[in-house]
Amino acid sequence: MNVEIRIVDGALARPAERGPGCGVGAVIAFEGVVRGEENGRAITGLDYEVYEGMAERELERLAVEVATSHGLMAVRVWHSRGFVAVGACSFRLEMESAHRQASLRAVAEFIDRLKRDVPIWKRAVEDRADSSQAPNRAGQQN
Amino acid sequence: MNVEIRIVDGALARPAERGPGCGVGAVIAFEGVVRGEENGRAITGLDYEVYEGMAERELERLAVEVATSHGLMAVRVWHSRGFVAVGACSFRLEMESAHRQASLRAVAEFIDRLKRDVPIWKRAVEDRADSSQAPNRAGQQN
Amino acid sequence: MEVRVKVFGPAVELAGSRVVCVRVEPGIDEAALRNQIAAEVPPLAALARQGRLAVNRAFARPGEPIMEGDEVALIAMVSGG
Amino acid sequence: MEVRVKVFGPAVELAGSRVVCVRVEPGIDEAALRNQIAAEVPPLAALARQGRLAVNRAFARPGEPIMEGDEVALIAMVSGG
Repeated sequence: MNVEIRIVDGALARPAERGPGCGVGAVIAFEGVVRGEENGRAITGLDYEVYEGMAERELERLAVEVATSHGLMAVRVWHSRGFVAVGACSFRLEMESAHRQASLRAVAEFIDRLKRDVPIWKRAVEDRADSSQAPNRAGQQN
Repeated sequence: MNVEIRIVDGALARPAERGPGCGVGAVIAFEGVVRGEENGRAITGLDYEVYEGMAERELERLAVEVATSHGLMAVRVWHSRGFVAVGACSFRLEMESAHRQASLRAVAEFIDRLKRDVPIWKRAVEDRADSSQAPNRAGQQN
Repeated sequence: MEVRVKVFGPAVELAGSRVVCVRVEPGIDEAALRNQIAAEVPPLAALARQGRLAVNRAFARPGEPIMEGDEVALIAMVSGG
Repeated sequence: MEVRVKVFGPAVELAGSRVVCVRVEPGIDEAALRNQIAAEVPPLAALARQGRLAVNRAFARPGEPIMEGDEVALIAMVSGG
């Protein structure tokens, strides 16, 4: 089983192409994209605050648990830290399994548990001045 | 709503990067990869036979129905025709929606209905000679 | 009239051909045509009974009559990964 | 002993600070510490009651004692898309 966790500053780029391992029949990639509104108000982006040290650890624990319980061959997780503009990607999850059902269920479970257990917070940014002030230090000016 | 259907000869390449439309919060890409065995026997690939004219039409009908019932913003479908080697991708489905639940359910439903309703058949190819004889004309030598 | 029924996938091997010909009355419906295929081409009996017919590249509705010149195909999906 | 509790996200605005200090007996468990935070920092009461504590960057187990020098954080996830 292959588990990778990456927390990166700002929006995520598309990962490099790679060949899936032997026995893999299904590859699912989920991307979370920042939407233009939050609670009905227009925003310019989201600012992600990460509890450094703990967030990576919880993501890894979650990835290993979900991979084990669903029999996955690989889990890769990317999550943004700091400012991500509307339309850009702040979260990417890739899972590989022999058959599609395992990956589909695992994607849903992973994201539900991520939102409950992984110490990453988002803050809506309504104007550009606000976001350019502190692009990578979420929440410090609140 | 944006629906695209592509049936392509042989394995699928990774699609070009593109920005998701406005309001999209979740993008799911599912890839079906040819596994190295079929019913417990080692294979070198799968040969896909497509009922030309009907398969595209059924894929499009299915995409529009699933997009409408789940409120998706986009559905893109690629399916291989002819020979696809083990480890290569023969099916790619992309869905975009405001929230993840819609796309996750839609991916599962689309693939279940694809296998039931879309006239595409696969044939296991056990040795390379067999596959190189007719790489893009599935089933003609059966 | 003669109906030329296209077959695909495992049905080709079973039938020994990519097209199966049956003589029927014009206006025969899809269930009756599938029964006739099953009777006249025994190796296809199981697929003809469980499959569906496509008429002019769309699945036939129940009771839909099949007329001279229609493109007819037996669509029998075999479950798979 | 004094425990410095890190807070994050909406809790920073509520507390007016990224760290909340409370004086407690060594060995206090996580539920008691959350109650004490709720009592001493009223704007954090709701988050302290519904949230969890992390001790040394892992969620505290029920009853886990908190000792001098531990890194303590209040982890209160607010539901979101």
